[in-house]
Amino acid sequence: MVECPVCGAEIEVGELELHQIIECPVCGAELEVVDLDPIVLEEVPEVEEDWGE
Amino acid sequence: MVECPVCGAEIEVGELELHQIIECPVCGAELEVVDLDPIVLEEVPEVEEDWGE
Amino acid sequence: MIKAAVVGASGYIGGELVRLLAMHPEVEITAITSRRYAGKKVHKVHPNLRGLNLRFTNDYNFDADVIFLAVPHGESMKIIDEFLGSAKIIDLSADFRVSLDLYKRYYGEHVKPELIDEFVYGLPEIHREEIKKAELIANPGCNATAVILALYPFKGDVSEAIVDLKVSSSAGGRRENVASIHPERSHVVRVYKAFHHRHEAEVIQETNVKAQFTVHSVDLVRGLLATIYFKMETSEKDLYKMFFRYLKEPFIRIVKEKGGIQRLPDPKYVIGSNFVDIGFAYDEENQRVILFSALDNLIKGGAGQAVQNMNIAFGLDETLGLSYLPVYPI
Amino acid sequence: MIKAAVVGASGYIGGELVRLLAMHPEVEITAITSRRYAGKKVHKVHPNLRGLNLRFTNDYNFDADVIFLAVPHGESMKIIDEFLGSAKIIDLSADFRVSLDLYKRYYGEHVKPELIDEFVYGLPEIHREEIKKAELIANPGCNATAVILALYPFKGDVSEAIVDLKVSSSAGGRRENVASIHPERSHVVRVYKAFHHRHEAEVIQETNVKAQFTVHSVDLVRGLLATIYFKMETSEKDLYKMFFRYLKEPFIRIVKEKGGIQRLPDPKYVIGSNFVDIGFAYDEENQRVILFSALDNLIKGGAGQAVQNMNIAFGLDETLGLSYLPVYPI
Amino acid sequence: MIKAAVVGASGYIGGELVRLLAMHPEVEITAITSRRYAGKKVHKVHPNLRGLNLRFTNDYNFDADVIFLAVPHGESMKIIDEFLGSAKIIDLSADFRVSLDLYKRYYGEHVKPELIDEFVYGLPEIHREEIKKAELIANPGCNATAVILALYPFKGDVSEAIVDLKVSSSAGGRRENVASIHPERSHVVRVYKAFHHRHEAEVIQETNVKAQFTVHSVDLVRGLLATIYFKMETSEKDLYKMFFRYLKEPFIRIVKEKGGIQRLPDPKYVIGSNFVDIGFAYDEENQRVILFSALDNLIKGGAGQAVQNMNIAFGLDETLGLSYLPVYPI
Amino acid sequence: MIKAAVVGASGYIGGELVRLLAMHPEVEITAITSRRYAGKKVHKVHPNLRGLNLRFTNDYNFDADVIFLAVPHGESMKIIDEFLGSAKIIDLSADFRVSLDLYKRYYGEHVKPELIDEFVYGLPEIHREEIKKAELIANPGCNATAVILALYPFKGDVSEAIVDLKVSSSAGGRRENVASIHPERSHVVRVYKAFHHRHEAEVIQETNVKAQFTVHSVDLVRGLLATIYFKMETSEKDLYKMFFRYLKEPFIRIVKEKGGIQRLPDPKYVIGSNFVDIGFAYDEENQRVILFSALDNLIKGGAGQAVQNMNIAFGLDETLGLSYLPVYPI
Ligand SMILES: NC(=O)c1ccc[n+]([C@@H]2O[C@H](COP(=O)([O-])OP(=O)(O)OC[C@H]3O[C@@H](n4cnc5c(N)ncnc54)[C@H](OP(=O)(O)O)[C@@H]3O)[C@@H](O)[C@H]2O)c1
Ligand SMILES: NC(=O)c1ccc[n+]([C@@H]2O[C@H](COP(=O)([O-])OP(=O)(O)OC[C@H]3O[C@@H](n4cnc5c(N)ncnc54)[C@H](OP(=O)(O)O)[C@@H]3O)[C@@H](O)[C@H]2O)c1
Ligand SMILES: NC(=O)c1ccc[n+]([C@@H]2O[C@H](COP(=O)([O-])OP(=O)(O)OC[C@H]3O[C@@H](n4cnc5c(N)ncnc54)[C@H](OP(=O)(O)O)[C@@H]3O)[C@@H](O)[C@H]2O)c1
Ligand SMILES: NC(=O)c1ccc[n+]([C@@H]2O[C@H](COP(=O)([O-])OP(=O)(O)OC[C@H]3O[C@@H](n4cnc5c(N)ncnc54)[C@H](OP(=O)(O)O)[C@@H]3O)[C@@H](O)[C@H]2O)c1
Ligand SMILES: [Zn+2]
Ligand SMILES: [Zn+2]
Repeated sequence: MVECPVCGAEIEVGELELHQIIECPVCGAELEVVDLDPIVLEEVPEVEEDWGE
Repeated sequence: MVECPVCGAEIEVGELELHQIIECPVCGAELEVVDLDPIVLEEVPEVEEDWGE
Repeated sequence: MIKAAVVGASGYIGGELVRLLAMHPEVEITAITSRRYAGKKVHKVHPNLRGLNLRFTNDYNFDADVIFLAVPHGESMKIIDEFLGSAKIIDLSADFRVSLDLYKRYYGEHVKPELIDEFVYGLPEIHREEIKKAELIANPGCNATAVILALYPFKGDVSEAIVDLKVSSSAGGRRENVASIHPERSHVVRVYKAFHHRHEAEVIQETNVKAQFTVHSVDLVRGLLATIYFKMETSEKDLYKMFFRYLKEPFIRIVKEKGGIQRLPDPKYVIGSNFVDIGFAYDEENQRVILFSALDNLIKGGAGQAVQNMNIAFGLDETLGLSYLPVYPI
Repeated sequence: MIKAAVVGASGYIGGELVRLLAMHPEVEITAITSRRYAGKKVHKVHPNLRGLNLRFTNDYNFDADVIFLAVPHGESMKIIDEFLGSAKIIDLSADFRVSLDLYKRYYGEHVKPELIDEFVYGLPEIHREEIKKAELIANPGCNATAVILALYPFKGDVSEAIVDLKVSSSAGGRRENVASIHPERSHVVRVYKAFHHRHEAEVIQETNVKAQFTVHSVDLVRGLLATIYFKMETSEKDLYKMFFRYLKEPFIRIVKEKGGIQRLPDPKYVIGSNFVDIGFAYDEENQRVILFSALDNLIKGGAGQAVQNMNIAFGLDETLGLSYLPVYPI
Repeated sequence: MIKAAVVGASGYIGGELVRLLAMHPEVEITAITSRRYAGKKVHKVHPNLRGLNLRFTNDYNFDADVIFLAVPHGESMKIIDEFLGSAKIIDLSADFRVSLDLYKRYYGEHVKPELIDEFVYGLPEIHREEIKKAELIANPGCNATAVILALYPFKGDVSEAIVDLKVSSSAGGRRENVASIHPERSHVVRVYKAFHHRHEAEVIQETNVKAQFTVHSVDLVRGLLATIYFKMETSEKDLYKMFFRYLKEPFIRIVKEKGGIQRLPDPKYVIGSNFVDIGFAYDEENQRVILFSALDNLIKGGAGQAVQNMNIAFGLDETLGLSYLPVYPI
Repeated sequence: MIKAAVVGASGYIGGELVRLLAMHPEVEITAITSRRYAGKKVHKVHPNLRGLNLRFTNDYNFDADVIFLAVPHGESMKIIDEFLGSAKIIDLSADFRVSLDLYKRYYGEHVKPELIDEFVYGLPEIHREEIKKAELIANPGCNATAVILALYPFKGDVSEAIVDLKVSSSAGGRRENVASIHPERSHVVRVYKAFHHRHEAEVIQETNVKAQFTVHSVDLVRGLLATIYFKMETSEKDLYKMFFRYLKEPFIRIVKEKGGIQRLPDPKYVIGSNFVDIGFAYDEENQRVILFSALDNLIKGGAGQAVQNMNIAFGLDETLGLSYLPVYPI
């Protein structure tokens, strides 16, 4: 069980590899495994598209 | 069996009274019984609404 | 300054007349009438006109050199006696546009048949000389203007045509009607009239073409497009030549591009202006000519053309107060 | 099969009820009423429903297990005696939604005050247990549903909020009115109500938040968006947690994307469905929470929620006949 | 359960297929493909589908009983080898709809000419029996479906017709293009194709009528109306009879009312459904028949018809997962 | 005659500048630039301008008294050196509107910081005197113009406000983008920016109000409405007085009616004009002031205001070439 850094949900995770991308089942955020011991997740940055208005 | 004067379909009708209004099951027209022997049906006039364009 | 009065100023054509006349350099508005809104400021009905110091009246005792009748068809002929003789009259209704014969065929009984012949049909591109001297002008219908101007070069060569029209909601006037409320009237392609539309009468009269109109209401507030179909052995080049006659017309633009996305007329390109845009295509395989004609129904199809007629009838430059470029995108 | 009757079936909510009930696997429609269209086929008013063999009646002597009242507010309380006791009643008007006190403050006099307390407020996400046993259900308003569901997690923590609403034309019903005709109602952002909108009453009652509604009519036929503002010291993460309570709700979707063009709720994404989409943002600099709540006013804001209430009150699966995915693009 | 895959699922037809298949009681979606969005959740492109647990892939190694190809025309024939033999294929592009001859005349070179004859033209109302046994189905074009179904009863009696089409923006697909951005594409009646539109080919093949299409883009997101004109000596009554053949068709409705405001087909009345509404008028004076045919281009004009074909080809009830009543008003 | 050049004339602001300048009695257009369309006639991009004899160029070697820069923000500062000194410059981008500090907070790095202080902020109602003498004018943003003019009377009295904006698609420019295509951008109430919108910077600078903008894209091509909320102890009467200062302003109208359907500002009433309409309401119960401010983003929000600035800077009557009444209904 790890806490999602975006929404705070407790996520069940299996075996993880460093730099693996997982998705939070609650908020849908894409999370990168940046450390394994203990497990640290970080949100993958995504750009807000700007269509200019 | 009477012919619908609007769409020409053969309509099954039961007992009819003079001036009764029936509806053609095929084209949906409202039909008035204007004669009984033999049965003569006539379409009930309806106005086309005009919203002016 | 020409003194102008607008009868039926609370409607859409009336409102557009007030807008154009208020910006016209040679016009002073002396009266705007409405029965429902008498006493109210003009912006209570036409919120765009806030700032104009005008109030509706229902008193017809006004001082005017020109009177625009912007009332529904059938109403003009009932009230025209009030105004006859006092000023030039430009009637925007259908009451005096066509011969008694055609009127009866398309509208029914006429209560002022004796007046019909005294009216000039106010399509400047065809009747300019008569308009110059006219006291009574019958302003053409919006659909009719678009179709006649497109078909006129073919007068004599073509005897029948199919006219598929796409029209906007303002053509129906500012009237309550459940068919016109926004949830019902938005996002439609509604067959308003499958055939025998009244404006056919004007086309027959002016071009001798038996045009069959099929009119569709589309989701526009302003503007219309007429797509016109007829058989003819010709070529694109010859079609170009047919329209040369319009080269000097200030309010007709021929629209025919080879490339790009905007090759042919679209009402979107004339909104807010007095232009009618006309284009054409020739389907050689089927020997069919296809004409496209677009205008703003409230301007070239109504109030703008009425002002154009006024300019001509009063000896002013025909384009005065009308040289607005269309607003785009809109 | 549940026998259902729709009173006021010629209106927009009535039409949507007929549509949903006709597709519902456990319902048989036994009567649809209209005074104006009595005797006419349903498709004369609702052209989408062509093919259904239903005719309007004005005879209230029908056989039903559940009766939906889809008449204007103020009318339900006048006619309800006709139906009391004969069936479960789901009233879609505002007549029995709020306490007498709030009713007087926002609407005025009530002619059936003694009945108010017998009604359950039909917002399933909050009152599911009471609805299960209810005989009389007051279906929430469309704006109120959107706002209450967004604010409910903050009940107790927030005392006031600004609610800026953007609503569609079908919310006004199928009624003639010059303000609603297409030329006037298209392309607007019209201030329909600057403050003290009646749906505030339901929000106060259900969330204890003094919400100030400012309602704008926009160019949509269906759907609405509520944008809700209030001050609060919190964080995005904590806001997520507030909404965890909705994770199991079949008709609530939390919409909050980091990237892409569709990051937050938009009525466009729920049309044709019973979903309410809720999203949020936190402006840390101003310590302001911004909530967004979108729904289809005729479904989750009206007829769909009424069917959801019926399902619950009759012990059916709550989602029966309501699991339609939104239609997109539209 | 039928296992279904959608290739080109990020487009509008693809999205609609996913929506319909996800609600279909006998289907399980096993793959949805996109090159641009591989790895993303389906709701990143189709926000209505939030809640479906589906992700785009670009791996064609999936397990399916039926594969829908929803890629642009010209692309299907390039990728079809990947899928041949593994499943029934329903191709929504134009690649296999018409004979090689017609293809060359309207499209150009074909890279898989040998496959054309193996495809059945998937218009159930005409080719139901062949579809039952088909492995390869070419789903008709949206305009073609509307026109063929209206003209089919006249096959043999009519040799040419004018077809004036009014089409929505979703027909152009989910593609960037300056001509399609909102400021340019709103409020248009734009001549998209003056004549020789590609869908004429299908009409010629299926009805032997040399139809001349003139296609106008109008301000709709979904839906189309075809107005069809031809000369014929007949009567209203005889026209009714022509359409008796469709009385038992589950997805064809004949729309022809005498009164009211909604007398003839309008795309507004079929949105969200698999219906095609057909109506007619007879202009006796001009001996001209006018047909009107309306449908939702993404459903009966595309994804819905494809599902109908799937139902037939797999021996299911033809209407399964397709009996949605149109959403109205919208 | 003033010689005017428009750089970036193929965009929406550029096109509107050409339209207004072509009708301006004291202006001659000497150059219109575009890189993409160099050599093409102006009507290939702006179909409304058919008839103007103008061609795009990409040669900056033109003769002009005033140069309008209508290029995207970030681009003006890159190309401005080409033009400095040769003519008065009116920049419509955001590059020189705010102090370097604010610029960094809202936009990022600036490549011409030394020029910022030489620019006058071109909001005539506030900076008329400085504009008279200005060589370099930074034309305000469209949202900023609406909000600043509404809030300016409260400068000093109000420290923070919520600004809920409803904006049209032309505000996004004439650029391809899948988010902007018609099927995606129609019928939306899309949250474009939940908070921290860039135009906040101008509001802070000009009014000292910490405004929090939440910007929604709505289904309009032109126009915007800002709804502004803040707490204040006041009264309707006092609010009227706050706006007395604008009584003589030619382009500000105070819109506040008791009855009727059009009581408060709506972008629909200003389209095609240089007006900004401002209205207000006071919710006594909540002690909240609500301001409404509407304008045409391409005119008072862009090109019209730029022409107004030109008029002032060249000593002309401020309203010259700008006195167009709005087009309505539209
Ligand atoms: N809309 C178009 O696109 C268009 C284009 C070309 C020509 N036309 C023609 O222009 C005329 C006006 O059309 P519209 O669209 O502006 O209609 P509208 O919006 O319905 O306006 C009609 C006006 O006439 C007034 N009116 C009605 N009956 C009257 C009567 N008996 N006496 C005096 N005033 C009366 C009404 O004012 P009160 O009720 O307030 O007195 C209203 O101001 C019609 O004849 C129409 O055919 C319209
Ligand atoms: N529209 C929405 O988005 C929405 C959402 C949630 C709740 N609601 C509520 O739902 C109710 C209906 O709204 P609507 O938008 O459908 O209104 P509507 O379109 O105006 O329909 C009203 C219906 O009520 C009938 N009716 C009116 N007075 C009646 C009376 N005294 N006795 C019997 N029938 C009567 C009318 O039928 P005839 O005149 O033909 O008899 C019509 O069918 C309202 O209370 C409304 O507040 C509406
Ligand atoms: N729109 C209509 O109303 C309609 C109606 C009937 C039939 N159709 C036909 O249906 C087909 C799809 O139309 P649409 O409107 O949905 O178009 P669209 O929105 O442009 O979608 C096209 C889809 O095809 C995919 N694609 C393009 N090239 C591909 C390739 N070489 N290999 C694999 N995938 C490819 C695209 O996905 P990625 O780029 O993400 O891979 C996208 O998902 C067309 O053939 C059209 O003629 C359309
Ligand atoms: N749209 C509005 O409502 C609005 C309102 C107020 C202010 N503004 C501001 O006005 C400016 C223009 O906006 P818009 O909406 O008109 O944008 P647009 O439609 O995208 O037009 C941008 C124009 O700039 C040209 N351009 C782009 N990069 C250039 C460069 N590096 N050098 C020379 N020309 C370049 C483009 O022409 P080519 O690519 O053809 O050369 C095009 O003509 C922007 O700064 C915007 O913020 C816009
Ligand atoms: Zn999470
Ligand atoms: Zn019949």
